[in-house]
Amino acid sequence: MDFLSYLLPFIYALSMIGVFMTLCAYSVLAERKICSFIQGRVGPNRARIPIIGQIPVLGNILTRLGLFHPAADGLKFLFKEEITPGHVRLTYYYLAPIIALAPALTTMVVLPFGRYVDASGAVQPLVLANIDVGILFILAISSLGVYGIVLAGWASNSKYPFLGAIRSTAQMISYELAMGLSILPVFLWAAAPGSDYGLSLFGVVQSQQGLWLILWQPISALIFLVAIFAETNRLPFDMAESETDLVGGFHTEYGAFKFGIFFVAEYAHIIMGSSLFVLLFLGGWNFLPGLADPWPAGIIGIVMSALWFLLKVCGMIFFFIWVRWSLPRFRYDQVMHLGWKILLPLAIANFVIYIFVIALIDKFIN
Amino acid sequence: MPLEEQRLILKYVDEPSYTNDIDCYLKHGGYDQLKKAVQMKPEAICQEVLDSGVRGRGGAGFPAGMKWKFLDRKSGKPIYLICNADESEPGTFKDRQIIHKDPHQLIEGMLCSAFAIQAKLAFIYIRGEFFEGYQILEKAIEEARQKNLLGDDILGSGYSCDIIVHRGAGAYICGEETGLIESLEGKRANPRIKPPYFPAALGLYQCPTIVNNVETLCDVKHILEIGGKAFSEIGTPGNTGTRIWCVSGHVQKPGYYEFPCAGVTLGELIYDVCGGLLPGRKLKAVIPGGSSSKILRADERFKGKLKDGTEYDWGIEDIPMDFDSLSLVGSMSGSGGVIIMDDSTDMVEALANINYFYAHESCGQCTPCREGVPWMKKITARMCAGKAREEDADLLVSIADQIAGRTICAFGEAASWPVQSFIAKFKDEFVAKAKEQELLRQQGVDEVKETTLI
Amino acid sequence: MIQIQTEETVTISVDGKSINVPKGLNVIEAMNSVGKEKEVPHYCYHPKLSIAGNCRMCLVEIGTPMRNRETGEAILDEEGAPKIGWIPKPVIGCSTIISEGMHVRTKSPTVLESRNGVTEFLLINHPLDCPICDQAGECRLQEFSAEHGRGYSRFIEDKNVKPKRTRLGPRVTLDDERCILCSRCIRFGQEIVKDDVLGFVDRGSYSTLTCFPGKELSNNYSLNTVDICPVGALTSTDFRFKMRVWFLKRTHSVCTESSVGSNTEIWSREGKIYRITPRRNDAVNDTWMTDSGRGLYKSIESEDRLKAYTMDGLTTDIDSAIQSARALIDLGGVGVLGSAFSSVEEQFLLKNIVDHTKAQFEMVQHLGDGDGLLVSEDRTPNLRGALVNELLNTLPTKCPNLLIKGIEDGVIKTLLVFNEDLSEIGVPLELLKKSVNIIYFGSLRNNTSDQAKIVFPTLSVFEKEGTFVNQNFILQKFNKAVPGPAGLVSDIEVLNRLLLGANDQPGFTHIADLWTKIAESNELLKGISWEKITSEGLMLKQEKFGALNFPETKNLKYKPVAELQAT
Amino acid sequence: MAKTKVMERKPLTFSEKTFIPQIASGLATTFGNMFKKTVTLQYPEERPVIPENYRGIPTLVKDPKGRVKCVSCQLCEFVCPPKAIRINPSEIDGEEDPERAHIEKEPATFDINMLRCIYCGLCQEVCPEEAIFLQDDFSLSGYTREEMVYGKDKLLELGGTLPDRHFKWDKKKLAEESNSGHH
Repeated sequence: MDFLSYLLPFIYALSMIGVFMTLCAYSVLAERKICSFIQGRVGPNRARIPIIGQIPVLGNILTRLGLFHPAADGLKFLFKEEITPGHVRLTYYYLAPIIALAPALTTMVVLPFGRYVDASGAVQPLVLANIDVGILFILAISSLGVYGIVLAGWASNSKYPFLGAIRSTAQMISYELAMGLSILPVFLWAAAPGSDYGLSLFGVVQSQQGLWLILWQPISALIFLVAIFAETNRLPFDMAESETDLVGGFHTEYGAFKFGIFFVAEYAHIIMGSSLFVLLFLGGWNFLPGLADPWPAGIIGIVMSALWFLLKVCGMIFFFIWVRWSLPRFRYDQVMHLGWKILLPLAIANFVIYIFVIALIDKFIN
Repeated sequence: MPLEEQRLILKYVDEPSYTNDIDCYLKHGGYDQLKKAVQMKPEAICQEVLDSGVRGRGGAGFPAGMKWKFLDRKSGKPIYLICNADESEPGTFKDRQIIHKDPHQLIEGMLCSAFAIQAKLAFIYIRGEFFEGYQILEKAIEEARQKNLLGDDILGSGYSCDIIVHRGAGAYICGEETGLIESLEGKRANPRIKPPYFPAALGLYQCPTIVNNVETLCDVKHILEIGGKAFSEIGTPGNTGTRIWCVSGHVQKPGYYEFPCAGVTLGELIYDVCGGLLPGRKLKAVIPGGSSSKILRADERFKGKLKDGTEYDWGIEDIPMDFDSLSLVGSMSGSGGVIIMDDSTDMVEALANINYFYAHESCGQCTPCREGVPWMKKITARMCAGKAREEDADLLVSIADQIAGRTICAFGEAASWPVQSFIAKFKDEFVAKAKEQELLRQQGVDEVKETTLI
Repeated sequence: MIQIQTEETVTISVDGKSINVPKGLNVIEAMNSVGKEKEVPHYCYHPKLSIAGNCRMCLVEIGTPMRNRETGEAILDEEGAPKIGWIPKPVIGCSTIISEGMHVRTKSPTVLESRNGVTEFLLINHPLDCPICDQAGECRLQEFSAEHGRGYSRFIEDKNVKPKRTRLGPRVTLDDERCILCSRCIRFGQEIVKDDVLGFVDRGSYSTLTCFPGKELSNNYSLNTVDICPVGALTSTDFRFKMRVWFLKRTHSVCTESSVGSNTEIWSREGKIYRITPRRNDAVNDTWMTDSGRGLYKSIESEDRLKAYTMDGLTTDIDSAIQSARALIDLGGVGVLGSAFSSVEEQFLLKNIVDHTKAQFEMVQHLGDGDGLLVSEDRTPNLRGALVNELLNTLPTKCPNLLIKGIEDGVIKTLLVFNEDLSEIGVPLELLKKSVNIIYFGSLRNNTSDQAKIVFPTLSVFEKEGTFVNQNFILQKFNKAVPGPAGLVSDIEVLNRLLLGANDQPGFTHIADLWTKIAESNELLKGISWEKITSEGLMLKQEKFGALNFPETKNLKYKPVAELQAT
Repeated sequence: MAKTKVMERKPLTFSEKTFIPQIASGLATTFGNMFKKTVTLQYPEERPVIPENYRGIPTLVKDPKGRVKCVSCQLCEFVCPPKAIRINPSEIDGEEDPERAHIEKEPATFDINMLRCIYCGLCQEVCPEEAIFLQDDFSLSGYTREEMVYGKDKLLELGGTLPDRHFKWDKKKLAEESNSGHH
């Protein structure tokens, strides 16, 4: 029993990483497919693996859907020739991709992705570590992701990566502020004084059993969404990569598997961001506004809540991709302008207003 | 009223008893003029010839006396006289008659002329095909030589002159004087460029040379006989002496007829002298001076002013047969070969025939004639063979225009005038033929006609 | 043939503009002197041949001021200008000599129409062979039909058929269909070479150029007919179908066959010479050259070509070759066998070496039969260069007797040989084998190079630049047409480096620098610089050499020194 | 320096300044596009219809009787802007090939460096014998540079046979044999 209790977290963590990484891989496929649909193309539809691909009808359909492509991509990154430029700082050069990926994976420890009813009848989150300071942990760890980029840019010892890194740093700092400020009202709202939840993400989800927070706090949601885009270096904020002016930005000098890790890290960040947004503003695993928990009891309910949550995350991932293929990239000064002159004041104003709103609600309604 | 011929040159030839040996000739007063001439001063003979106004009978009609005057006598080089007996213009057959029937007349005329220009050597360039004429001339020269009418110290006058008969190898172009000279020198008969090779200055072997037609040289004898002034009174001023007309074609009595210049009109020549056209036929066209002269259409009218100011309005029958009148109506008297065509003639085929001749005879030296004339031939041959096009008539004229006046010798004109005039006067026939053939082609009757002429 | 006797000029009016031209020219030449835009197109006319006037391409309109027949006064028109009597028909420019006051129209409608017509006539039976015709690109018919042609054909009949690929001689192939019967080749044979073998047979459009029965066009000038052929009828059997002329680079050069020094043009592409043609120079070769001179370039591709510096038969690099050669020279006892095939520059440097080493110098003469035209008795291109350079002051003999004696006596220990095969000029090889070190300079392998201790392969005349002095003491420049074999440096550089060790003369980077030195030190060449030597050449003073009995007797432009002095 | 003209611009409204409506409409557009039919072809299986005058790779064609048309006039070599064509002309050996002896000239070698070729079509335009055509082949590949220099045989194989109405040389031979030109 003891042995099992030690083993179980490992199994949970590994399976979660499995799901997470699969999700990353298929996000890439989704990215490619969606962008080709938007552009009137078919998208990847060629890769075919031996046995499954040869099943008469199904094999063809799977091939056409491109479902084997992530595997092919992964293999490609794995087996490509490793090229290390001669002018790089080797240690940091190799460290950078790891640093980029690790925070994204680490944050998932505190990410609740479903609910179950425990023996006592209380609703508990499905999470590896249900800690009170969940959001702070996420913010803290995910901010470390920028070190990966900065290190990559600096270690590459080359001007485009360096520029990319610098931009990325500035951008991270700029939007981190607005992001942090934008979610303060959320927690003010969710964690009323004296509640159990504190800064726990589970509490935020639970507080949305009625209306979702996106309806209560649209400005926060908007600021958070924009900031998440910026944090994940997604278009229209991919200043660090910006292939039109910086070739490939921070990963210009990277190839093969190292590049693959950067690639995965980006999608891991997207998934993290999406999950966070779903948790904070879209009601987490709650079914619909006003109809929070129609799930049946027992294992089926648990699975359905997790799937529902996953569905919402996928929707958010789609949104990320959709935005990328619709909007043009900002100019760097516009990014700074938006971050410092608009989002930050807006977030502060939003925060201040909600302090009063919540105080008033507390005073008069409760 | 039947017209009387006035015969000078052909005076005796048709007499049954007249033969071509020297005794017969001497009996008829032959070589009297030579005897007279060698007693005269050469300059005086030249003056007589100049006074007579006799014009070259070969084709161009250039005054013979003037030609003699241009002779370069001061060069110190020997002077040559050449008799152009290369009679090859289609429709002309007068020289052949003179040579066959009265060779001594020619020899006498030549000797008089040779004396006048002080030539020590004279040539008769006779057409290669005239083999009989060649033999007759050789015999006649031998006879004359035996009588000391030819050779060293003629008739004791101290003047020596010999005549050499040279047979051509059979080319029309040898009738052109510089071509003839080249041929006589033993080269290809390529006409020379003028300037600088005027025969009167740079002729045979680059020496001063006079080239005259058979009839012209015979006329010299008659000028001496009757005197230059009397000669000039025959005919009209500017068109003096008699002229032999060789009539051929669709008439009852084709043949040679000698008349004073302007002494007969074309109508009289056809209807009175030659007995008119064949029964039931109508006159269609006349070529008045050998095949190279321009054709005249039977229903044409010619209006204009003569040199003396009188106005004229001639039908084709009214044209006086002389140098100036024929050039006034846009043609020329040429070598005197009058070709009559009646309404049975297909003008396209007639032109094809003429073109065939000129294409065959072009010497090939200069470009327009060498290339252009066979082209015209090919076009007319094609028209006859059933593949005429409407634009061919205009094309032919355009080609002819590109040839005329741009060649070394007059052959270019000779070959292009028939084309120009045939199409100017009978374009309707060319176009009609093309349309008819076009119709046949459209009906799928790709009729390729066999033509006899080519 | 047009020749200007006097310096006089006449004023003529061309298309309404009056100009001065030298007296005695014909219209074509006069228009050429005006400029390209007044050029009168022509085919049969050639400046060095008699006038045939048969192509009819050069038709122009000519007029002269009219004069009153009695008084001889000029007739004036209403405006007081002299009235011009235009000749009604266009006349050919080639046989029309210009006279004072003559009016010429070269662009009037009649003239243009005439040219158009003649061009059309020339083209109707001309085969559409341009894609396979070697003349394409330098074909007068092509050029003028582009300028004057109609642009389309009205000719729908069959073209004439004539023999193609007729062998006229060992070097000339005839395509009769292309022939426009201009008769230039015939006149060339009659007037220049006096070898009358070509002629036309048949008449009219059947006219065909051919050789007279039993004869062939085999004289040593036969390829000139190819040059003067305005179309592609006469083609060089050697050059036929080898390369289109528009790819070829032209380089001015001088023929080395004999002391005539015919001016030539070398046609090469990417380092390969395809043919050599004459270049017009009225003082040297008119527009002709020999067939034998055209084939000289083939020796540079010969198997015997020396391509590497060798020492005792082993390949070495140029530095050590020069070092060893200098070591030998510095030992003293040097003999030099110079060459009349070397350029003036090489001889100049050689002279310096001879002076410095106090070497015994000798040259040999190469004599042959002259042909009275462009092959002279002296079969070397630059004997007079050696005289000008003061390497020699008498004419050389056939055999280097002095050198032989020097070797026999043991005075000469090192012998520098330039371009000569010692065994052929009467030096017994056995003599050389035992007692003397030979340093050989030459481009082809021979007995001497096999015997030599050090071999410096030299560049051929096609691979370097320099000057020759021809039989009439004309200094003529030749230019580099193709690069030499890889690794070889120019002969003047080798000689200069040999010399440099001897005294501290500064080197030079370009032949022009060398010329400044030559001009400084040579009385006859004073004031001359490399740039000043024009493509026509410079006539040198030759009074000094009046006493010498040169082997040349008679050829196209040869004048003995005495006669040259007189002019 | 050129004079600059400042254009008057309509000031943005508040909603425009936020960019949100614009972004939304952009998103709507791209979303709409997702459900439209694709415009691409599945290349190796589906091939585009090549227009008639398409300029693919230059090839040498034969006439309908299977004979080489090129006479190595080298005009294409001359006109080729990137100098991709290299021809080595030669004379047709009349004894070996009496059928074509009257053409006199053919290429001994004919190389097109496809890596240099820019598909401009000037060679086709300039060819007097209509022997070189830019045909519909556009995909070519090779492992080495040398492989991409296509020789005469390969070009002829790619070119195949094109219809020809002229038969210029046949006509010429016919005329030569019948001597028809003069009559």
